Amino acid sequence: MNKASESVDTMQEMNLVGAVNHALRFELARDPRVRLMGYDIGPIGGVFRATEGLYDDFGPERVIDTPLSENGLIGAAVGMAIRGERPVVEMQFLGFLYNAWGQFIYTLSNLHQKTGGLLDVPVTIRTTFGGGIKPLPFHSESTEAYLMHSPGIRVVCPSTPAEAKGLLLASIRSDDPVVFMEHTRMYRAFREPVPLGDYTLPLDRCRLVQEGDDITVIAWGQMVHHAVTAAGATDASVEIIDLRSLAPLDVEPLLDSVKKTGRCVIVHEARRTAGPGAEISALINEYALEWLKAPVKRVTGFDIHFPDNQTEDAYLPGPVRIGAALDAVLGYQF
Amino acid sequence: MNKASESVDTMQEMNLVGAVNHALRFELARDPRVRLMGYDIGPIGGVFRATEGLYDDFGPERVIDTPLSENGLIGAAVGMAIRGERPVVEMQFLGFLYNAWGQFIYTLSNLHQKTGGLLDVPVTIRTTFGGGIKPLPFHSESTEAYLMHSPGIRVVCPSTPAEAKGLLLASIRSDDPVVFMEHTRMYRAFREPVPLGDYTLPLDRCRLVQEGDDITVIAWGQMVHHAVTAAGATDASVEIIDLRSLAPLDVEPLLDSVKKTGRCVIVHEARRTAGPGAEISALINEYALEWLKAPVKRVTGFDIHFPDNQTEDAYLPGPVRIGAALDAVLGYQF
Amino acid sequence: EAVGLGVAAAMKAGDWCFPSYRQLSTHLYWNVPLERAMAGLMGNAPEHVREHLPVAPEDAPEVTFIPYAVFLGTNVPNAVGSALADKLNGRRQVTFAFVGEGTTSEGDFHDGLNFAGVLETPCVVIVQNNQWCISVPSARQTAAATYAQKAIAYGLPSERVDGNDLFAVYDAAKRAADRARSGKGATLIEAVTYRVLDHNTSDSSAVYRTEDEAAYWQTLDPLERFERYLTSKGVLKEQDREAIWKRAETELRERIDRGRGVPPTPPQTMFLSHLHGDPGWSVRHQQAELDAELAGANPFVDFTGEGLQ
Amino acid sequence: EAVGLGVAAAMKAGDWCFPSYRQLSTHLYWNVPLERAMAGLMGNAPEHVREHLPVAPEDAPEVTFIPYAVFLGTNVPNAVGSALADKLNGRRQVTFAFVGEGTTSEGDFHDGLNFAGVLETPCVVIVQNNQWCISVPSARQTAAATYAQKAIAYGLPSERVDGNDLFAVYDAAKRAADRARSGKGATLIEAVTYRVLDHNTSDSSAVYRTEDEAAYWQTLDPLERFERYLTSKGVLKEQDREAIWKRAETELRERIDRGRGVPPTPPQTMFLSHLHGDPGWSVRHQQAELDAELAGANPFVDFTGEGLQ
Ligand SMILES: Cc1ncc(C[n+]2csc(CCOP(=O)(O)OP(=O)(O)O)c2C)c(N)n1
Ligand SMILES: Cc1ncc(C[n+]2csc(CCOP(=O)(O)OP(=O)(O)O)c2C)c(N)n1
Ligand SMILES: [Mg+2]
Ligand SMILES: [Mg+2]
Repeated sequence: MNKASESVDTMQEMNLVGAVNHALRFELARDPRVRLMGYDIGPIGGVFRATEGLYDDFGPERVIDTPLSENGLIGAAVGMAIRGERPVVEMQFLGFLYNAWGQFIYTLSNLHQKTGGLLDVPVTIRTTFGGGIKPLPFHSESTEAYLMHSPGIRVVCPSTPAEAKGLLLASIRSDDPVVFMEHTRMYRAFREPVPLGDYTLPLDRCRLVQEGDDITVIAWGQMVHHAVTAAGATDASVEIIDLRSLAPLDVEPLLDSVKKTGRCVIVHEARRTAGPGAEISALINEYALEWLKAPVKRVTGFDIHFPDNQTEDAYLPGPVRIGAALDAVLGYQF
Repeated sequence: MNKASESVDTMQEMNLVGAVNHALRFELARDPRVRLMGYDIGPIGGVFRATEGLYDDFGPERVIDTPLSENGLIGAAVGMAIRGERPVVEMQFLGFLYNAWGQFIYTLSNLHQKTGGLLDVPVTIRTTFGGGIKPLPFHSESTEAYLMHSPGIRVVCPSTPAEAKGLLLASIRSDDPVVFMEHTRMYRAFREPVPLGDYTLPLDRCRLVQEGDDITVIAWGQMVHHAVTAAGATDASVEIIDLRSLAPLDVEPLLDSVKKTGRCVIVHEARRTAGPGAEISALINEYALEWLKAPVKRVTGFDIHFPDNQTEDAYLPGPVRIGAALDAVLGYQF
Repeated sequence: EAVGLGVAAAMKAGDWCFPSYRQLSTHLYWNVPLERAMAGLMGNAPEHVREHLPVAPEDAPEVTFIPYAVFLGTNVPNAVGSALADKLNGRRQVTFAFVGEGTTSEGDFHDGLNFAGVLETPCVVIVQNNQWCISVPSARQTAAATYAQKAIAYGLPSERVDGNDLFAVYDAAKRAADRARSGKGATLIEAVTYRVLDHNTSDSSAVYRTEDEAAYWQTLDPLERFERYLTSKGVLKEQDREAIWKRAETELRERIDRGRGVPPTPPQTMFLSHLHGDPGWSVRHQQAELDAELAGANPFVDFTGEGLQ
Repeated sequence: EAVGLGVAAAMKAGDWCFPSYRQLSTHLYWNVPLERAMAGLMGNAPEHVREHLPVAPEDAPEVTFIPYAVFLGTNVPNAVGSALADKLNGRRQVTFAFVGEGTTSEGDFHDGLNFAGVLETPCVVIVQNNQWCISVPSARQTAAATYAQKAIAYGLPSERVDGNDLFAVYDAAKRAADRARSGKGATLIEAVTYRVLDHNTSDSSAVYRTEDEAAYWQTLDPLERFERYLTSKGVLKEQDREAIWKRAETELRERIDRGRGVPPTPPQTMFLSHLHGDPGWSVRHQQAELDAELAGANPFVDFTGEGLQ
């Protein structure tokens, strides 16, 4: 982190996908063990162009196009990682990871425990998630709950370009397997100054987006921005926390915030039942019940497979739905 | 259900694996569309002998041994189901389902929604789960939370031989994909009278195990029995509910019970974080907060891959740990 | 697309097809209503499309097409299961599955063909080798010289044909279908062709391949070849040619317009086709939340579980 | 087990091995401490085993063995990745992976070999074809006449050898290892043998196979064959034979006893090897719960998140 402070000064405006591309380039140049693996990440630079230019500049031994098998991709990356490499896998869409669930659970998340810490599996899986761009089915998944229930891995989700740089560098350098979630809708949503230097952020800390006294909103990715919009539309004082680390959960700041405000709304695109919000709600109720002035509400997608494009807008939480939850919870009296 | 009542009278003592075998035989004889599929289910009758004798009596076209691929198994079963068959797949261990997660999510749980209800996928997946018999790693998984977060499927778990008969018949006859969870430790744990006739139970209803006024315990499978033991050791009046249907959740009776007792403990073998208990706790807090006299506690396995045999006993919840939770929650005062 | 068309001609009423997304011609050959596909592409829910674009029973396609596998390869084990169902019931029907050459790298392809070999299922799996998997060339997909030879791993027969030669494709597909129908099991067919266009709008093939390559394959355009053949044989006269094209175009435009004409899918449709019967408390509750939201009410005011009053 | 031994003899210091559970001989050949395996089989955690059965650096095996893949087939893609790491770093090391013939049906086998073909990785994959996958016979596993021919699907060379002939196995493994070491890529070896015993204690092979079958294969016992050979060549004298057997037995018993001698693993060990650094609030909390429970205190009395006082 010292390194970071040094060079934070020199900034450049980037969008999310630009920051990811810049961060990958930074690590490829810094550490020869870093190798990108995936399909369509080579000459074409990925279907979202996140790896654009990297194949040309670092060559086929650092940016490796593989055959079309998600399970083979994770399995090979694990094999490389336990031999000292630092593979960064592009999983084109989170929904494709299901094909690799075997390697994901059996080896990626397990070899470290299974060998009693003898083998490290420092693989970073970059994957896109989330709705909004209206592509095909299973290209808008937000199934991070599957990941949160799986031990031995870290799961992080940046909500801004600068965060993406800091978290991706930290993910690649982590000795743990890390799933790095990039929201497709946010790739080109907005730009902000991104530190050009060696800038890392802690992988297991949430971020206070805005302070408030009346109610706490917990969100990540795209939903953080909708929460800010919704908060702007109420005259209540809303505290917004960007979870940022989905695994492990940074529980203490969440509990402290709810103990302060006494009210909480959790927002995510994922399906509700057994979704990410369930765990957060359960923790709050287990450890901050005495402070609660109202039930915790979950603003989420519904318990169905991500729907057809025409009904998608009604499925996804937005500022309006979040605002309604804020009103309901703020208006509640025992 | 009428059919059932007719023939409930004629009973026979069976253990859980015996009841499963009997139920499979019953359906094979009743409906020619029912076909068992899996590896080692033929002549040897399954590694736990759940299909013993069925290959000999119904032949290789009704009891089909397949090559060793979980994904191929589910994929082929789905193909048969949409063509009018009623495949009953034996997934040797729940932990092996990870290899089939692709077919499970992409086709088994999705084809009905994807075709707007045109295609039915009436596949029943029988699988073993749970700890206690101390086999190899990934042979003691309780990862039902992955299933609960997946739409388009039913998940049921019997805790007694008679329930197994009633629920398995209903599962096979359901037009939905059903995951039927059989606890390895309970296969031969005890016997009870099982109706020999056409006996079915509703797939989406929980079961009141014992009534009580002071606290509600929610559990399933093996944990139901530990809960009963723990309840017997306290002088409090404990209400115990066997969840039985993990998806969809039978929420109303859970809320009603907690509104009555004001206190609740959820017990499962699964890991805690983003586990089954999180959803139940979140629902209770969302819809019964006013009635709560104490925080809801979760008695669960820990957030690691199922551990080595020698530390397994300390990992799994048992009567002692459940008893401690009862004491803690009963003793809590605002 | 000669591949889809040649195989279509080898199908019989009662057969089933598990396509990828490259067999439009197969669908058209068997009168799968294009307007429905169009309405689906516009993001409408299938229930909604069926309601607004009814198909009279007598117009229903005689070959059943299931929706193409967005998750590549999953259709292969499904097709094998479908064929197994036919076999076990003594039906002389055949199931066809299409995959791209890139999709042969997925585990599903391996699972499906191995099951097909062991269970001797009446199905035909067609690998449409168009040399590219988005930006990944065939040489990067497998070290095998051909995709046809992958059948050897499963003890299955296979053929490799010119995918731009309609007759070659038909002959191979016919032979394979006959084998399947006569109880001799599955066949793998590799149809060699080329993806002349970009994979999709976000693709830009100029980055990873030469124009000459595409240009060369243009000269092998199956459509022109078929036309030239029909003309040489005198089957197709110049004036008819014009007429046919016109008819095709007008019908195409007509159907596309009918598809476009479908009104937007109502949001609540998303809850229609999940579990049979009661979808369960939580989904019922979420449905009520959406209804409230759409009615301008607050969907989060139920704090007792007794529903939204 | 001639297969494991023959391949072991083809390995070199610095190589890596991703075994199945049938290569005890391979482990012994490279001095993998049997006592540790024994302690592991008794359900001890690996950290605990290492602590109680230390191995001096100079005694560390020169070939690295990773724990066998309980989830069959996952070791193949892992081995290919391991080999790719060697290749990309210009190391002349070889990675070996063992699978049973049943495991070739898993998608992992397909993924691994296809990647090996395309990426030309220095590895050797050995299919130990013992004809049975628990109760499922080889004929039910694949319609392919041999497992060696599955290599054709991946453009890889392969060999099929008598798995009960130590020298045949060694020769094939040596050739494959040399190919890999000289940068010529991967090889698939099918070693044909037989599982004479039951698969495990819950198995009862009498139900699904004939005794003659097992009896026939008994006559091909690789150990006897090797002994006969050594004796005929005069390398092995009767009295030495006795001595060797005695030595082996005593050492075996010794090591097994040492493994048995390891005290039970303390419960808290289960929390040791997960995330590096802080395991996170929830795991820390659960650890405290277990500590409390083991200390006879109530682990559930924290209602504020401030920990168990
Ligand atoms: C399981 C899965 N992985 C990846 C994708 C993304 N994807 C969509 S089309 C495509 C290219 C497929 O190439 P090929 O199989 O050769 O078929 P083609 O488009 O060339 O006909 C890819 C990789 C997907 N849809 N599903
Ligand atoms: C993914 C997975 N599926 C199933 C099993 C259960 N299982 C353990 S050993 C075995 C038999 C494997 O047979 P084969 O591959 O021929 O190896 P062999 O035991 O004959 O050497 C099976 C099915 C497993 N361990 N992992
Ligand atoms: Mg292609
Ligand atoms: Mg075997």
